[in-house]
Amino acid sequence: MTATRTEAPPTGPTRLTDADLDLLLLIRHFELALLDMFGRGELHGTTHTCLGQEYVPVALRPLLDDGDHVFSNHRGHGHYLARFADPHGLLAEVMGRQGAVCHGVGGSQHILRDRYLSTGVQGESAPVAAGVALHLKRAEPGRLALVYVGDGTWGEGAVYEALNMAALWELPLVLVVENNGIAQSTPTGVQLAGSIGGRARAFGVDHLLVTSTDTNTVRAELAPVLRRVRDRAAPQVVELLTHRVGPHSKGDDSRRPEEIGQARAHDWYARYAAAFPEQFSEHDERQRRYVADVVREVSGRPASRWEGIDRG
Amino acid sequence: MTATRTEAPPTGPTRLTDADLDLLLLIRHFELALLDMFGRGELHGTTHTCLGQEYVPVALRPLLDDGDHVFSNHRGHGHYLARFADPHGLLAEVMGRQGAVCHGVGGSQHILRDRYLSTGVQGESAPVAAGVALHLKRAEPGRLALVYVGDGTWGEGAVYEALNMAALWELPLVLVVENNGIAQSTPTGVQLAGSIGGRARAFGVDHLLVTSTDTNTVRAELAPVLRRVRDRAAPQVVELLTHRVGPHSKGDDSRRPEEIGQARAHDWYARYAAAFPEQFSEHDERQRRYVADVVREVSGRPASRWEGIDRG
Amino acid sequence: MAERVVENLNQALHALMADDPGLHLLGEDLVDPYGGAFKATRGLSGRWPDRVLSTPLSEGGIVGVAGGLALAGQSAIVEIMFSDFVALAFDQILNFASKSTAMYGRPVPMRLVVRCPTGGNRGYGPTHSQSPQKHFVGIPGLTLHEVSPFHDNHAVLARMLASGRPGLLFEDKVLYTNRMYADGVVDELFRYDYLGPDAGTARIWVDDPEQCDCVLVVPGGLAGRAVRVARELLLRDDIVCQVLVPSRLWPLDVDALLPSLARAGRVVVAEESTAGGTWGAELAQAVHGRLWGTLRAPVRLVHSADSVIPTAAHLERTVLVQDTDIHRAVKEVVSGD
Amino acid sequence: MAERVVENLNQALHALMADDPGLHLLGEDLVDPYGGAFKATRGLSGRWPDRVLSTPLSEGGIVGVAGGLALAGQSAIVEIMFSDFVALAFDQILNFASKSTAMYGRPVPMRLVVRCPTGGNRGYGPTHSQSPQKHFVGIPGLTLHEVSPFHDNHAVLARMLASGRPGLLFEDKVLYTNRMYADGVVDELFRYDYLGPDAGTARIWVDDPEQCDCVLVVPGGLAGRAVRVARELLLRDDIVCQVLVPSRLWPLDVDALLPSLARAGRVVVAEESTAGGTWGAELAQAVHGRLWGTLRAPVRLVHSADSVIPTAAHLERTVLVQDTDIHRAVKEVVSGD
Ligand SMILES: Cc1ncc(C[n+]2csc(CCOP(=O)(O)OP(=O)(O)O)c2C)c(N)n1
Ligand SMILES: Cc1ncc(C[n+]2csc(CCOP(=O)(O)OP(=O)(O)O)c2C)c(N)n1
Ligand SMILES: [Mg+2]
Ligand SMILES: [Mg+2]
Repeated sequence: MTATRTEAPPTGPTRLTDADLDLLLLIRHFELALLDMFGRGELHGTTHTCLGQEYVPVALRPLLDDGDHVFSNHRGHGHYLARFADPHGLLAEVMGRQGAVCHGVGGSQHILRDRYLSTGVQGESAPVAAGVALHLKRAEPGRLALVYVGDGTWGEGAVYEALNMAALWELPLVLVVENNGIAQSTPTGVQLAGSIGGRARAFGVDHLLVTSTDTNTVRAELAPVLRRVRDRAAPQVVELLTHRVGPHSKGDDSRRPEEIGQARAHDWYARYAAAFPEQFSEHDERQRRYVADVVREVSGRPASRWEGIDRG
Repeated sequence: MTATRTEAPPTGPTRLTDADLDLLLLIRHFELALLDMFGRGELHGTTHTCLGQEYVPVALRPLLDDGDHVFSNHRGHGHYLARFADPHGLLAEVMGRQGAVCHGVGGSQHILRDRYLSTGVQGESAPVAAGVALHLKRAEPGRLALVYVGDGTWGEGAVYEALNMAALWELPLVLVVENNGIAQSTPTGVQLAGSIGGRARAFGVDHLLVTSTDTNTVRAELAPVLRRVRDRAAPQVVELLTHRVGPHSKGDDSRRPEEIGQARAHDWYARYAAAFPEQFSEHDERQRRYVADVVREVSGRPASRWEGIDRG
Repeated sequence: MAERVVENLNQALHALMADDPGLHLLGEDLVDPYGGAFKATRGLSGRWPDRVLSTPLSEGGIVGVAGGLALAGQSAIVEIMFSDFVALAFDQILNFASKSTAMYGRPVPMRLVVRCPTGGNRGYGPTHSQSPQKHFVGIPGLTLHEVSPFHDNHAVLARMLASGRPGLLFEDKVLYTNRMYADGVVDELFRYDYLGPDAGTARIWVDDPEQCDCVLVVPGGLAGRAVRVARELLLRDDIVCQVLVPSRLWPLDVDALLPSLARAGRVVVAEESTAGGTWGAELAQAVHGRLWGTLRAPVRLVHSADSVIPTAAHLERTVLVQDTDIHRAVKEVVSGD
Repeated sequence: MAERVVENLNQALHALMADDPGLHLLGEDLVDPYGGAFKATRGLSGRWPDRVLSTPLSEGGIVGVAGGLALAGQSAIVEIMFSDFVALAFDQILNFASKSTAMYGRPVPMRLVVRCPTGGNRGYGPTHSQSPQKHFVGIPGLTLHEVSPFHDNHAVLARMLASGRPGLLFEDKVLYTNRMYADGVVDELFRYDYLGPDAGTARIWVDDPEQCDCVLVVPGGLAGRAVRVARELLLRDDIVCQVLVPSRLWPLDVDALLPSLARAGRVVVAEESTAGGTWGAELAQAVHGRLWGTLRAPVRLVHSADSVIPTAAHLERTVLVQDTDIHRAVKEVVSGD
């Protein structure tokens, strides 16, 4: 009745390019820095970090071009950084400082930049992305709309309304499901009946399950699938079994220690460090320092301004 | 990409009990009388007749008991008559005359009587029925909640939210899908991607496809399925391939003549008449006259009253 | 005789589709030969099959798709078959389409109109007869308009789309089969002209537009009824009542109304919505604030009862606002001082 | 010191669950050890695992399930994690739960409460900070309440359920961590008591409950802020301001408020909602109609700007209603005549 998770021990990581490793580590240290700042009371509001899931947008990065639309969700810092490599703009947004991508109005989970959009209501973006894909199919064939959703978000009816229309109208829509086995505090098994794969296929939509957390492997599995979406203009669901290493937002992790340990055991970070210690430690140190610089620099900026514009 | 319909020529009907035949014909003549009255401008508002689909609730009738909850929809006259054999109360409701089941407030598509409820917003009843099933499972094990939905209603996200919860919580919920190949004017193939069977199974919900329009056969196929729902307390989807012989509501049939002919070819009415002419003509005449009496009697009643009650 | 309102609307959609290759129409059962439940979209899918789409039953999803088209720089008009079902799209309207115009820190144009066949008096029953305008008043970024027999739908829709703000267009279902008014003439007694920018508010008057005993403000769906009442008031009660019909319900253009209201000093606002949190209450609040000391009586609201809307005609009448209710309210306000 | 508001709410839920074996709680992440996003449901699932259900993310569906439980004669309380998402349940609330109480021609009790953590000032951003009360005003059959530090949540919830009408309970998210008031004492200056049936409206006053320069009416979420402003007005401006906090926002119990309002002749209504179609406008309309000629000034409304609610604290402040806005409004109304 409930979704099963493949919990085979992860296979060893492959060696990443320096650029990929840098991007992974940039995201990691960015998220750690945020939690750190929250812990010290330097941040206001809330945030959802993607610790453990960084490799998903990094694997996708070279498979997308600027003409593709990306729809992100609450857990979107990695999605943003993989697209724009702009930790200053994002941190400024989270902190409400000058240079913020959205002037501090949107904050962590409401970001619009070029063809990248995130918003905070789960599932709402799926039909919106279908609408964008409808336009792309006609006006810019070969381009696609990609939506990141979590496993929990498959509870929302909007997802099925979107899948149905995307399948009927053969839209170039990709749903990237970051199935981290949990929604806030609720394990997937008690909030999702059947399976995501079955749900996609029930609408005539192809589904690919990706269990690796190795950036190279994931990318290699995704590449032909995205190419097919572009060629055929048909929707696709890609489900990645991934692991949320951190809390849902800040400090609200009510999982048992074993469960958190399970997630940690799948974390690419420690495993990559063990497999490629030299490359890792050099880049890790570099990104840690880079992020520390970003934090220092952005923290020194004045408050963002939001003026003279149409406020509603 | 689109749902396929089995359009094999219907197999010959089997002989029905007089009681079943009477009920079928009661519904048939009731619906014909309504269209007739609308045609003569004697009815106000709108109505959706179940011409061609009468056998679905008739087949289900002895499989349900008064403790089961039934949720009907816009096309609900057959559902109501199969449960209560009360054409007077229903016609009075449609006409707004005294003795109306709901005092003329609800009209054709908003009816509540004992454990029978219909309402006019497609899909909305699915989660409601799941809630009722949650109660039944605990308080009255062995009883079930049954929801009639059309194929088009599978466009609504609410259906999936309900399916998911029903499967997770193992609720005695039966979705009876009257798949008549059309939603108002839109063929199923252009509004429903994949298949209803696939959608049910994707949520871990069993699905039964019934293609016969013979009341005995349909009942025999449904009986073990409903028994299983009662025994196991698990949801079930039953999909009946059926045929809308009349217009969507009144006079709004924009199908091509061949399409209407197709639907007619599957109509149990003419086929039963041909197979069992004597039994048929006797009962047909009797029900026709009965309904004519009902129309005459109810038309003579004064307007319904709705007073002294909490109006909202 | 002038065309019917639904024909005017249909022609407006034809003209907009012809002019804007980026405009899409979405909704249930829109395509020919059905042409929509109220036939407003007749003939469109034949001309533009790619841009006129019959959708599945998915009100929330359709408005979401339209929001996506708007986000991608296109324009979209959605038909919700009965405005009661726009409840299913409340999230997409409130939290996506309207929010997106501003929540990213800079203006984002969203050219999106949701058409909502509205109101009762057709015996469709409690879930097919509502007037949900009031539930959408005060959503930042959203505009509300209502079809009226005085306002050309092409101009209204073109302006709504050009504004770059998502909007709802309420369309009284009984009004569809009424005639548009033309050439400034209502009948042998009443004339009309327009007030405010974009001729946004129609003003219907007898003899002298600057003189009346009372002003009756109504949304488009009540325009015909208001004119009928004004005529009766004149002929039966010798009361001169001016009628104002703003095309845009929200944001309110109170400035356009104030001179008339101030001159009359007596104001009635009538609408079909059931009681509570009505559009009229919002309008009254603006008027009370601006014309305190000038008004001779508080703004009087007329609306349907606080009740579900029954199906049977004789019961529906007891709930929905009637001409006699409006008539009585005007008489009371006029004779009250 | 009195308990925190969220503790009072949590205790209320414990007591209601203990008393009514037919009561169910449904919502996302309700069960322990998480106990809900705002911890209002802590400790409940341990005691009643069968009746406290963490649900999938399905706001519409959950309210539908709760409607089904209510229809079957049970009671249900739903938690919507952020009230912004109640938009997804608009159809179930408007067209099922509320309609069912009356549209079948006879009263059908629906014991259903939807709890909605509401409001801003926590930096959660445009889709997690709204005050959607106004969108639900005037739905026949539905009642609206708001949590206040003066109203015991057990009494409020018990009454809502017993009424047999579905209701929404709005819960200001900042208020959760504030203290309840107790024993009729606010501080060394202010006292409180109750007006109307069921002690529905809290009245906060200084010196003499029958004497004041102005009455400030607020929903529960603003109660603490209103008291703070009243204190400042007294100490800094020598203005005596009485505060009224009705627990039920809709239907309005205007009768309970009228004597106070009539005595003062000056009324300010403050709420956090953004501009337009506000609860205050509805209240003002009722007051203008009833106290025309008695009021010394039109009812003054204070609310947030007509804007999305930004995330960053320094921007959020520019949009959301501030103590200074309320303060200024009272001063203006008092000095205006
Ligand atoms: C419509 C809606 N309901 C509830 C929430 C609150 N919420 C934010 S994230 C979340 C859990 C989402 O789970 P999942 O989709 O698995 O994503 P994950 O957090 O695991 O990345 C919830 C309940 C929301 N943002 N939107
Ligand atoms: C939410 C909602 N959207 C639209 C409608 C209008 N409507 C009534 S019946 C119908 C078609 C339903 O098709 P289907 O579910 O296949 O049932 P059928 O009419 O074929 O029996 C539509 C669009 C509605 N009643 N509710
Ligand atoms: Mg998850
Ligand atoms: Mg159908």
